[in-house]
Amino acid sequence: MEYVVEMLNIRKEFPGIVANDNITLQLKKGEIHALLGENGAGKSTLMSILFGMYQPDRGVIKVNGIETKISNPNVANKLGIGMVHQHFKLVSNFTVTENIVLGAEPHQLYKLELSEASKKIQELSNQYGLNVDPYAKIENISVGMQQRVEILKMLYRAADVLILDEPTAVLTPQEIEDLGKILKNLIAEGKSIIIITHKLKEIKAMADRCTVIRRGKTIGTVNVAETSTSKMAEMMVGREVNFQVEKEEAKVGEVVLTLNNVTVNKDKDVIGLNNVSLEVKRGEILGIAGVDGNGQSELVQSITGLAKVESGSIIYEGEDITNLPVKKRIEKGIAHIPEDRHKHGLILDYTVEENMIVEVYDKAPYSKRGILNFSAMRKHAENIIKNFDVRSGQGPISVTRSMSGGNQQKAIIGREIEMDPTLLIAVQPTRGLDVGSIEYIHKRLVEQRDKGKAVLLVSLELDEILNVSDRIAVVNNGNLIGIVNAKETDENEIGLMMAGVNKGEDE
Amino acid sequence: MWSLIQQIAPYAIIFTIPLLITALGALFSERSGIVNIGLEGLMVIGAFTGALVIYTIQSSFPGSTTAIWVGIVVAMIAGVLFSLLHAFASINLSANQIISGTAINMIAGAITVFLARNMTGSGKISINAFKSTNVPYLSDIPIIGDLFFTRTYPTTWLVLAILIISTFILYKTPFGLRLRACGEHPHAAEAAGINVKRMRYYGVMISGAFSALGGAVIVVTYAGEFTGTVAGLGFLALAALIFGQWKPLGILAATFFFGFATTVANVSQVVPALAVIPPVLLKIFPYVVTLVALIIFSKSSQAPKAVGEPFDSGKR
Amino acid sequence: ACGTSNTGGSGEGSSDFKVGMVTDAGTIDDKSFNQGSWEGVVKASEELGLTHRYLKPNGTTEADYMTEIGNLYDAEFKFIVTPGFKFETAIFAAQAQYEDAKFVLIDGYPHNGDFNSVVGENTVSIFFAEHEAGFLAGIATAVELQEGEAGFIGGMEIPPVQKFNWGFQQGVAYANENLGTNFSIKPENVVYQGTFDDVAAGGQIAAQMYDNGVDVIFAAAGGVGVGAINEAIDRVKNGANVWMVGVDVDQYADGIYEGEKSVILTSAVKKIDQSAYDMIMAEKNGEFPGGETLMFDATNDGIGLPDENPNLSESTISKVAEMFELIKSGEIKVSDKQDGLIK
Amino acid sequence: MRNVIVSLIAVLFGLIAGAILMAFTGNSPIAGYQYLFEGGLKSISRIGNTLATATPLIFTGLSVAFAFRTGLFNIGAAGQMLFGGFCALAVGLTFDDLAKPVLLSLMIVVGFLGGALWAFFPGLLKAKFNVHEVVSTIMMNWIAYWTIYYAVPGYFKGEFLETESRKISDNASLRVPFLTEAFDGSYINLGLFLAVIAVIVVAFIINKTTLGYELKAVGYNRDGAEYAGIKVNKGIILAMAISGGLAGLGGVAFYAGNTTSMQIGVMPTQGFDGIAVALLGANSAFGVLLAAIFFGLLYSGRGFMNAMTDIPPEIADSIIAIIIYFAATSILIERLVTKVLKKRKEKKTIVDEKEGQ
Ligand SMILES: Nc1ncnc2c1ncn2[C@@H]1O[C@H](COP(=O)(O)OP(=O)(O)OP(=O)(O)O)[C@@H](O)[C@H]1O
Ligand SMILES: Nc1ncnc2c1ncn2[C@@H]1O[C@H](COP(=O)(O)OP(=O)(O)OP(=O)(O)O)[C@@H](O)[C@H]1O
Ligand SMILES: [Mg+2]
Ligand SMILES: [Mg+2]
Repeated sequence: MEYVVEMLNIRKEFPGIVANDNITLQLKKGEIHALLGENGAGKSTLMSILFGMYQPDRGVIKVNGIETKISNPNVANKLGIGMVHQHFKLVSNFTVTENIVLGAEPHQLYKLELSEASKKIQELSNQYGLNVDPYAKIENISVGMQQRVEILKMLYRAADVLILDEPTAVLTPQEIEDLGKILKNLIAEGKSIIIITHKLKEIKAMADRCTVIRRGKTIGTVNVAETSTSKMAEMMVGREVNFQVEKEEAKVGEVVLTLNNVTVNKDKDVIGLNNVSLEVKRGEILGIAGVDGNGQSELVQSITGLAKVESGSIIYEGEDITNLPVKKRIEKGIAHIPEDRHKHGLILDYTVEENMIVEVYDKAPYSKRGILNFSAMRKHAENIIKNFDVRSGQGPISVTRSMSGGNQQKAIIGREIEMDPTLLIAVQPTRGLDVGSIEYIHKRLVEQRDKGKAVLLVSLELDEILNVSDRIAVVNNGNLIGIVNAKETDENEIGLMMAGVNKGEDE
Repeated sequence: MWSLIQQIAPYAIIFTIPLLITALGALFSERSGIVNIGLEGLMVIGAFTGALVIYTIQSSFPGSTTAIWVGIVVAMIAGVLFSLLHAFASINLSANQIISGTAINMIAGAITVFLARNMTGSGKISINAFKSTNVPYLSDIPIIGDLFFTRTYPTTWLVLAILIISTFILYKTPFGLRLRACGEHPHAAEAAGINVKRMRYYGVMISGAFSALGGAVIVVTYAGEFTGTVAGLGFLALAALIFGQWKPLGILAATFFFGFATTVANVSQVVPALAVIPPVLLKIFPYVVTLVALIIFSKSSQAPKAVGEPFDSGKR
Repeated sequence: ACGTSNTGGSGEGSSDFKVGMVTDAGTIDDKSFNQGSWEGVVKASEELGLTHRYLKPNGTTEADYMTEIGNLYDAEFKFIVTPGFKFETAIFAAQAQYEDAKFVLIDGYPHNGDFNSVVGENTVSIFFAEHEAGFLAGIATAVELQEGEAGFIGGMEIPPVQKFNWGFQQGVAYANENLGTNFSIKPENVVYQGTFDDVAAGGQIAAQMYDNGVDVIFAAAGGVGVGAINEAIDRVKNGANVWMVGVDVDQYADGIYEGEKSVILTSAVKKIDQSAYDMIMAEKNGEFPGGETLMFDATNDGIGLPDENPNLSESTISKVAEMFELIKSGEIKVSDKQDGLIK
Repeated sequence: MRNVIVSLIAVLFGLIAGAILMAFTGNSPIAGYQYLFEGGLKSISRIGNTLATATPLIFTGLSVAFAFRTGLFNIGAAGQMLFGGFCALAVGLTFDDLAKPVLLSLMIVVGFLGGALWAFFPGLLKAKFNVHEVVSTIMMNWIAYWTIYYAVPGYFKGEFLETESRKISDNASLRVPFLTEAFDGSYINLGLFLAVIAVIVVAFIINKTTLGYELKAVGYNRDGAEYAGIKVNKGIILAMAISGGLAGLGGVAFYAGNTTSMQIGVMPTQGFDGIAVALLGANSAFGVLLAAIFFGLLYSGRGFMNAMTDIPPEIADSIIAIIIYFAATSILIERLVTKVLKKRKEKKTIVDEKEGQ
């Protein structure tokens, strides 16, 4: 049996956590090998070790049968190992060519020689059907193309072993399919691929074998064709998983929020949200589906007041709130679980109790005549911590920066729900969380719905949208493509709509 | 008015050059991702070292400029060494770069005067400066000749040459590409196999060398002596960097503007045509214009995206 | 020698005392009154084997000065020299507070902020006739160069600088009227730059003046003057025929451009070092003129031109000497007021 | 607690470096430091002068620290102090026949407003145009410098001097006989009380009020604050203005307390020292108070050290600079402290297996 890469008994510790504990992964030549595991299982860490960004505390790496020490990414490159990171590592104001050659620049006597490189990139792009313009600037190309640039980066360096860390998170189902084809092309050319994901369907569709890790330990390696998805899921989380969200029939009430032909700009003159109209009613969860960056942020920001509405109007409980400041909207009962918990959700240097009043600090009982009431703050925080199972070192006085992502998220959700809002906007509420937390949060959202609140759920995860929502609105390129009932649709239809194809219209 | 411009142009240029080279050094530092507010201190180090070396060895080279050139080179080395304090604090220790730079300024100011007193017996070190020259032939060209080629110092041409080379390095060499990548997206650079910390060290060290050159240029041209300060030019250079939008030619334009505006303000008292303008307006003119320019450019700021952020390779 | 030096010699008698000095704005190496005073202190102290030390205050406020005077006093430095009019109010307070200390106030008189002179019994107030020094420099300039244009660059607009300026103008005018010279000073070429340290501005202003046809510039401006001198040096190296007139001390050496040749035509000297020296000597001899206001002027050779003037011809030197005598005898009166002069 | 240790270690390192410099110049560090502290403390009037020297530093330190706490780097305390002081002085000279309490109150208010105004512009530029306050406050420093340079002789010229304003009357002075006498003729003045009040007020605002909560939130996380409905632009401008106002009060204390007139052509060094004070005080109001007094001690004691020894005067400046560098690189110190604390813990407990998160 010929292995191109073998990682044997790898251990990696970070302060306070064992990210990899005796993990073994063997990659055969010419296979697509999936690496499956929950959030925080240690997948990225393992791959970063293979790519030379971390050094293992223990264990052996063999490349083509020879034991090697990969002390930095350059060594990895020389060994023919390339990696596409979970978060793209592209310099946005450089061209495609500049990004690709970075670190291995062709030069003559100190002078950059990019024209040859551009030509070669063009050729590679054609060869593998990547369709990338070597002269374009990164900031002007789509996310999908950026990913192909990352792949080209590896090909340019003649990598034989390609590592892709969660490559599908930012793609539409169709783009994911295209990626699958590209990967098959690569295999055909003799490359070997490791792909990280926690989406079982994709593994089924793309991979030959799959190694599952849990809490830093190898659970096992299976042949994908012979293993069911539920078996893999069980290996991943260590128990049977219920993929279906339990919920009753929605009892839809009156309209809470109406958007009338709302247009929002992204940058100065680029339209982010184009002439969108929709309604959200009490007792329902309206899901917003779409690939990242297709107007979801603008939609949410227009409702919460963070973005200026260029035209159109927003009616909330019969009142025009189009130009109301953020604060007023919060006071009227619009709560918002933001997409980015570090940027928007928390003041990371504040403690839990301080964070829990960030929208109401100037209201009784948290302050009186401009002076904070610390005991009221404490009580409030303790309440949320209890109700939402927020775990942290020092309870209400823990600095939120020191908390794990899941617990930060639970604190935010607790804060927003405790405000007893009429409209709850949840943007990617489960991003980066493990299955347990996800189940919990979904339950909370449904609970809000059942209490007669209106819930607007924005997510990039199609499964989440399909499982949790009652109705689904799909956006593409700032346009509302259509609204469908969750029960009457399927992944295919939504996928097509996310790509901009409207229901009923034929391509 | 024209003859006035003609007359003051050489002096404006002389005044501009230290500012230019210092801002250019800061460009390398900031492009690599490190804010360097310690320019003032680095200039002082350069002025001090240059003056001290020249003062010590000048008598061994009568009638030649060798001593001055040696002084300039040693000053640049001293600038590099001193900038390592800032580099270490901000690159290895992830210290707040502005605070570290402020400390650099304070240390430089205190330590140089201390050393000057101890080593020469005086807080002032006087030397024989360069002699200015008219560039043969070129200075005879009408208009341009008077503006740019009369009363020039060799350091002026040196700095302009460095400007051209720097532009080339920044935009046309692998080094420049890497340096800029470190200031824009250090994690991308790291993933491409670039040693980000080392590149940032280079950036800060180049800044140290250039600032020190700036300080030494002051000594070997118009000042002729080290007095313990460079009178806020380091801060002006920082402003010029931003005013010039982190681009070599932008910096050239910005520093030249400063040089010209300051010179006009300085000589206004002697020029009847200008004496009618309240002097306070002339004096605050460069600063007010900078503020206005900062407002205008704020919308399209070209600041390196990662400048000022400590780089932590673990951070995702 | 790092400013402070301890010559705790032997054989000091009962009149042994420690000499302290507090510097004004600027440093001890300012080539002006700080340095001049200190040189006098050092010279006298070394001759007499006295301990001497200077202190640099944190700022230039009366409180800052008083603090350092107190420090000197507490450290047993009971003979204290303070150069600069800014010490006036501080000495007013100090002379009362430290009755057993002696104070020498150069360029000013003690007062309580109301400009009513109160020179205590333990204080000597010293003035210089800067206007007379300026006058002599003006004469020397005009007579040596015969015809041309002169300019003046001052630092800040403070009394000693103003008096240099006014005296210089009177000297030039006197030479034009009585000695057959043809020298002019245009109003725009008389400026106070506003600082004592902006070297760049000094050079730029000097350049502008030279370009406007000025042949010689009298600079009483500290670092600004250094810039002007550098500009002159550079011009002379490039073949121009321009001059500078130095101030306070003999600045000939500062203007050297080649070998022994200097752009400094002459300097308007006030013998600050002499005054400090004299006072220390007087104290040693038990003749300290406490309570007096001394004027260092032509009559006591307290001002003048340098002893050596390589750039002045014999005839100029003798002409200046003649004028010097006339001032001494009171025949020529140099005014220390603006009275119709430029600035 | 951690902060206090870090500051103390920074001070210690600075003093050690100073000792090395003293030894390097052939002097006894012990004698040096002995005289340094004697110079600041050995008599009641010296203590008074130490406090008087510290007074403007308390204000500028508070100014910088307040800005820091709200995410801003105010390097313009010098200009704000200058302008605030000028405004107060202008009032003091113009209305000097008002009753002392009225006049002083008026001067304090005007001084605060003047400083606030000078910082308002950088705040506005930051909020509206994202112009970095470091550059804009430096520009404002020079604008203040030259404005004062021409305004003082233009409007408040002294009787005989072009370079200084007239002296304020006793009516407009913060010096009061009971203090001067209590401290044996020192320069201590009401400014110190004002400073202590400012420390308390600032500490209260920052820690106990919704305003402080709001401004800190803006400082820590502009986007997060905006998301929560806090008016970010208003916050930035207000924080900057308060910071400037504090520096302006420093101007009042300095020009109407420590001095009695205003000299032109001087950029007050207290502005930049304020940065050092704030750093050493770990940006807490009471920390600033202590740090300012420590700096006041260094400044007022070093003259005596110089009078008593041959130690060069620049050493005091060097010590301060080195302290700042160590404060700036406090991470190093912090790591050291953490390591020491950890080691001690490890010794005590026999492996209390680390309980996760
Ligand atoms: N540099 C680091 N320092 C400390 N802990 C780290 C570091 N990098 C990762 N970890 C921790 O190690 C564990 C494994 O992280 P890793 O990123 O490998 O997980 P993952 O399986 O890729 O998760 P995800 O699906 O969220 O990408 C996590 O608990 C993570 O928080
Ligand atoms: N880059 C990092 N540097 C230092 N510590 C980290 C880093 N990333 C994560 N950690 C720490 O590792 C621990 C685990 O973090 P991780 O992000 O895996 O939590 P999580 O799995 O998202 O949380 P939860 O289990 O609540 O869902 C936390 O204590 C976190 O603070
Ligand atoms: Mg996680
Ligand atoms: Mg990962």
